[in-house]
Amino acid sequence: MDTIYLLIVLAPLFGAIAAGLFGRQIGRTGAHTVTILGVAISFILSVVVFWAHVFGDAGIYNETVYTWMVSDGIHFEVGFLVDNLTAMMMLVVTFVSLMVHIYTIGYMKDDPGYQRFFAYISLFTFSMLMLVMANNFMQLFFGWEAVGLVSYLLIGFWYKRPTATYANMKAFIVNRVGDFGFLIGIAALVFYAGSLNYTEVFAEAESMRDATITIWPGWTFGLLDLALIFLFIGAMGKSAQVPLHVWLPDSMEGPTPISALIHAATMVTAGIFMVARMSPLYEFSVAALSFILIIGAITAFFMGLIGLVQNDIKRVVAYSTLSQLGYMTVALGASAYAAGLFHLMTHAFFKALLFLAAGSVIIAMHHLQDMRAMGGLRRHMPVTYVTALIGSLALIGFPFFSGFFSKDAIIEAVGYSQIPGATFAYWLVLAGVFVTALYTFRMFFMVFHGEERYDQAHKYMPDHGDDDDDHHHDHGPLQPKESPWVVTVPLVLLAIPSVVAGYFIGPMLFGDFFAEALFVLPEQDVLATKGETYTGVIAFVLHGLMLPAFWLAMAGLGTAWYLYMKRPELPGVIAERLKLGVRILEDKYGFDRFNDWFFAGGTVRLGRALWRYGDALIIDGLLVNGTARSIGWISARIRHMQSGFLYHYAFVMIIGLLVLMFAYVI
Amino acid sequence: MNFEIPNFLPAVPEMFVLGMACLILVIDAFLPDSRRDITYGLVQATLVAAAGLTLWMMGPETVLTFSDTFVKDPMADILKVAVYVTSFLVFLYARPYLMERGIHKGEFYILGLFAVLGMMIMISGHNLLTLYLGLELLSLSSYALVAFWRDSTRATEAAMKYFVLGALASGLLLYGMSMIYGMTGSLDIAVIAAELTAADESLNIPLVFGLVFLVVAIAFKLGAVPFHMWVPDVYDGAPTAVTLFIATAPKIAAFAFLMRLLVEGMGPMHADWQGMLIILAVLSLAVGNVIAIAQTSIKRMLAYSTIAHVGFVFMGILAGTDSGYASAMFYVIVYAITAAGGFGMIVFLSRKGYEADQIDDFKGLAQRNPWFAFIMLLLLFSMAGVPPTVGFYAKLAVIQAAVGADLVWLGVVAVIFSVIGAFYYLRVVKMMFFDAPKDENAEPVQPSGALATALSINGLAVLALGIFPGLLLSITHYAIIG
Amino acid sequence: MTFELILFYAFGAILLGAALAMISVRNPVHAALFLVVCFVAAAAIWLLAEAEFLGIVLVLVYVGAVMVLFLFVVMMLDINLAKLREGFTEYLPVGVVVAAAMATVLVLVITRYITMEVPERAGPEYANTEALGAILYTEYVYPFEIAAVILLVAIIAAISLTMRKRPDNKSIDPGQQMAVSREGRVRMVSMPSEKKRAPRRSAQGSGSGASDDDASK
Amino acid sequence: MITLEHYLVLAALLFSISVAGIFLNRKNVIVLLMCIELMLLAVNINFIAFSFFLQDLAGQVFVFFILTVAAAEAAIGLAILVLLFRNRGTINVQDLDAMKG
Repeated sequence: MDTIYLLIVLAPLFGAIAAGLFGRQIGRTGAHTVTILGVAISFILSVVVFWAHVFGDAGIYNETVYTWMVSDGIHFEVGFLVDNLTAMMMLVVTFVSLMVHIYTIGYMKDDPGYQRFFAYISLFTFSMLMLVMANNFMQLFFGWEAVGLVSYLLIGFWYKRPTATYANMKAFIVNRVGDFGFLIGIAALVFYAGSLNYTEVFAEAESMRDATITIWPGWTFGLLDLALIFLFIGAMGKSAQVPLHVWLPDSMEGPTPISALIHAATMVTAGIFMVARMSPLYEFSVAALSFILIIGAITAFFMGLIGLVQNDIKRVVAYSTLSQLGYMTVALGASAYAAGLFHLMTHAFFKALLFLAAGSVIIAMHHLQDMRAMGGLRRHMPVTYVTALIGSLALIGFPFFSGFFSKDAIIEAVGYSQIPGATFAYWLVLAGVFVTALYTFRMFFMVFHGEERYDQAHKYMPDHGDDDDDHHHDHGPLQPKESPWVVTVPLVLLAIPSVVAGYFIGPMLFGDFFAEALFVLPEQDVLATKGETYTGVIAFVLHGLMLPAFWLAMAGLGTAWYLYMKRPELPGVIAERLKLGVRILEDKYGFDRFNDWFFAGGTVRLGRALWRYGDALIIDGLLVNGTARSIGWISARIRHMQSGFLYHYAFVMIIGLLVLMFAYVI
Repeated sequence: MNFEIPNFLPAVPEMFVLGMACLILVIDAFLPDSRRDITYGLVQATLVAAAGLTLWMMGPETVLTFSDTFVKDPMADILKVAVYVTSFLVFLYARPYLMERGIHKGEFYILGLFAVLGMMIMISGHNLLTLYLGLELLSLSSYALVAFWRDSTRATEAAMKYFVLGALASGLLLYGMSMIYGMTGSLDIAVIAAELTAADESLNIPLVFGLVFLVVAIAFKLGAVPFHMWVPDVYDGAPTAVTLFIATAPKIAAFAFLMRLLVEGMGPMHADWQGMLIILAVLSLAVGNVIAIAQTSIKRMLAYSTIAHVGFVFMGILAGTDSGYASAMFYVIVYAITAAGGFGMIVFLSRKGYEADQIDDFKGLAQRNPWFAFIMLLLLFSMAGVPPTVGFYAKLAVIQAAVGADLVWLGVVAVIFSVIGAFYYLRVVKMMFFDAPKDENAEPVQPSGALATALSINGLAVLALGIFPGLLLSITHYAIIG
Repeated sequence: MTFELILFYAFGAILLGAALAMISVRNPVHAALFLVVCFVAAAAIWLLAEAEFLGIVLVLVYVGAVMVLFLFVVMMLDINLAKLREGFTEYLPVGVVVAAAMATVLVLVITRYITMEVPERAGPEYANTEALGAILYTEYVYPFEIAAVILLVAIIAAISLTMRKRPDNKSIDPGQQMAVSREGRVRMVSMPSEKKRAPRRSAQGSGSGASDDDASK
Repeated sequence: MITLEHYLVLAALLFSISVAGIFLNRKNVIVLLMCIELMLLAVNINFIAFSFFLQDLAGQVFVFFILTVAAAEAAIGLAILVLLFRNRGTINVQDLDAMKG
């Protein structure tokens, strides 16, 4: 198996090197051929590996490939740990990556940085595979940093746009905060366990539970609690959890294939994967789990609300991603790791699908992203329409679509959980279901249904001022048409797992699929509780129909339909409605207004307020930009202490001497 | 009176460097200005040969000679080699700078070589007296070097500031040494350590009293806050070729000085100097990183970044463990190599009558010469501690050492300030890659000769050491633990 | 109070008084002379501590050579004494407080914690110079050599920093002449040609502009 | 009877005066150089006193070398001073502020 694993990892790397360094020599066709070939090899072999592990009898593979150095008895190694968890992640990563590679041929066809782009996404695939296949913390960290690096490169891909470079810097800085937390967490674990290897560190888990660490005389913390919370801070940065989420919406400045690959399907799930991988440690720290649960629940609900007020199609999907990542995090916090991973997988498919569908719409609209200028696209883009519908239904958790299974499992798991904060989280994730349905179908209806509003396109055209898409401005009235096959084929291919992936719920959640990879203490095993009543997919769906989550989703869908289809904010439609039946309106008016005010208006207003005050002002403005600005301000002030005068310098030295003297001698 | 002729063998590298320095001095006096390359070649050859000698004589045992005023141990050998290597790089980078400004004189190399000798004496000092004399030899050469561009007003002013403050620091050092001498009755490092272990409680306060002066003087030489004020002004005012020199190799020597004086000599008082170093480390990290943000001159920015790096070096030392010392040594060597590359880059970009010492001058470097923009990127990443460059390992190692000494909060402080610090390094990266050149018609930078090759090697070494840090890590471990 | 102590107090008072005077007088020549007084008084105090050789060296080398160097430099530099007469600034009180605090701390530590028995005075047969000489060239031969190097560096530094060719010497430097490049001498100035109004003047203008520029360099 | 404290207190006062001279003097760089000489003198008193009370010649040897170094230091300091005067026409400490911030 060694060769296969190495090949899976190295094939995309080879593609990246070929396209990156020799891009000019091999040309555009050469670049996409070689990278797609590399990723395709990876994907096929991942299928083989998945088959061997899941259906065959391949045991857990945990070997060191290369020892880098040994220092203080700590081995720095490159090695692979392949079990069912890894196999699943490999499959998801290579599959989505392959789809994105193909799709990029169409999306980026006019871009001058074509070869560079392929090199980056192949490099990303390589890094992500290294991350998920790692059997030690060092490799995990390197994969972690490498995917981050490629992500910055790609966010700033159109570096002539000032917004892109700004988003790029922001992503970098926010992730640095997370990464340092991550590093401290690793350092604490390695310091205690004396090893970087997962299995060796996990073996110490129980003894670590009682170890304490003194940060400052008098402040003593459980070593494990602290280390794991720091590790999770790393995950918060990468998986965009509140308050380290601010970079993700801005990262939509990057090209859409990247949004699909990195900022929806794979990289942002690295945090989820990491926590799941560390489940043998997290299980022993209720504090860390509770922290995760609460952060996840806050992200899941409040980020969804913000999605309601966005008009940029990619931003809606981005906030939806944040919210869904929150769901996964909640699952981890409730010890339902398998449910989180299951949602990770289904989400990877349907969110990549939605992103690529959004990209397809953007291509059709000539790189216009504002939904207010869309509408009625279903007539022009049937394939995109159908696939987007599948994606949306999966996202809101419509029965028999993949999202239904994973989301239901999470919500029920939280309901069973006894971790502090579980009740709070339960209500938030439940309310989130309604919000999810509302914003998803608001987007869906605004884009694909209703009146065609392309004549207003110029109003919403972003003023890029870069030469990349100058040529789009020359067109006359927009005539959207279906995208070429390289775009639609990945859509169709992604739509298939978006529907069927849910049927693996039996083995993945309640079977022994993850039995070897995950570790759950019996008293915290909420999925086992749920599993006692599990008899089959159909029964699960039927049971789900009785639960509030389903009805909330339907309510959201209905509200969206009502508000954006039945009663869109266009005067003509309102007038027509008035003509249809004054009596019906009068009967329902009070309810309507309440509905409008409370469900749509209220939530929308709350969402907008959250976005403006919570997100834009406090987190973005004060915490991220504000910190930078105030440090700059402090810096500009205290540099004047360096007055240039010799006697001031001598004076400061003597003051320093006296201070030390008073502190230590007298 | 019985006295035996001392064993000269361990000091052969010193004697060789001294002999060559005197020889080159005489040769240089008879050379016309156009033949200064001979001086340059001889000095570089001396450094290479001294490195050869030191490596050839390297051994695991500790040898004392000259009535125990001189010590040769693995740490001394390795630090000396590090000094030769960085000085070699420095002279190589400095030459084109000096030639373009018409100040390509022999004194630069000769004073530089004497400074190298001073550093070697500091590294091998085993007596307060030899440590002091080595330090003075280095300092006096440095003062002269800073003032060496006689027509530069800024350089002269910088030299004056450096001189007065340096002399003040020397005075404080001597005052501390006199107290230590008075309390222990000896100038010998080993005897002092033994006396301190045996000393009773009543001597504690006068000893700490002396220790404070020593710590202040060391902090001055390394440039730790609040004894750092000379650093930015001198780095800024000195000709870049000289900045290159005083910013790199002397830090290695100052580290050795600290090790000999505090760790070997005052080792039994670890608890006392640990606290002082913690204060200095935190202040250095804070002030260095924060003020660097407001700088517009890259020389000043690198000066403040040096101050912050000193904070990290202190973190490794104050841990008080062998691995802590090894990590600090690793850090200081890495710093010297990286800083040589960073200042070398300024030399590389400047031309006659044009000093590329503003951060703006780096704008659009990626368009003018992508390869050297990449090299600068590696160097800046190493300073910021971004993996996989070696700077990351250096930071990781010292933080690990601090955490190992139960100073978790200090590790957290260091991490926070290095996040802040990452900002100003990245600003330069951003300017290089995303901004248009300041001067629209800026020509592409033409790489030329040895400087370009050496800079490339220097930059790639930072990356290579980061990918294979095992070699340097094991060398530093060998130096400390044996 | 023994005679020794009286001597000590007397010279100590002279020493401190001269030191204070040195830092407070405005004329650098006076300051240098006060420093000479300090050295002489210190030499006397060293004699009291049986450091005869060093006391003599201090007078001979310091007063005889170093201070003369100082005075020489003061005289050589044509310093505007009037400007230097302004003296201390308004920061004086803070400075004095800090200096006093420092002195207090030092004195407190010394008087409280440091004490040693007074040793027997050496007899007349003791030769300080001989004893120093015996160890200087044996035990301390290595520092002795380093000190020699330090003096050499001082010589090199002083010469290289201050030695210059006479400024009134109008001799030329062929090396610099050879190094002249076209860019250093001629600058092409692109100007609007102004053909219609005054064709002759514009031609002159651009020509003289370039040569003016050259001359100013 | 002159005790150790006598010498040390004298040296301490001298040291403080010289340090005060360095940061109080704002006009004349040459006085700064003299203050440095004074500071070394104070240290030398310390060493000589300890040397006498410990009956150990090492202290005096140290003083010997400090004197040597101080002479070298004075030479270099004065050379820089001359250079400074030539370049700027002033040796006023307050004028030395081309670099700051």
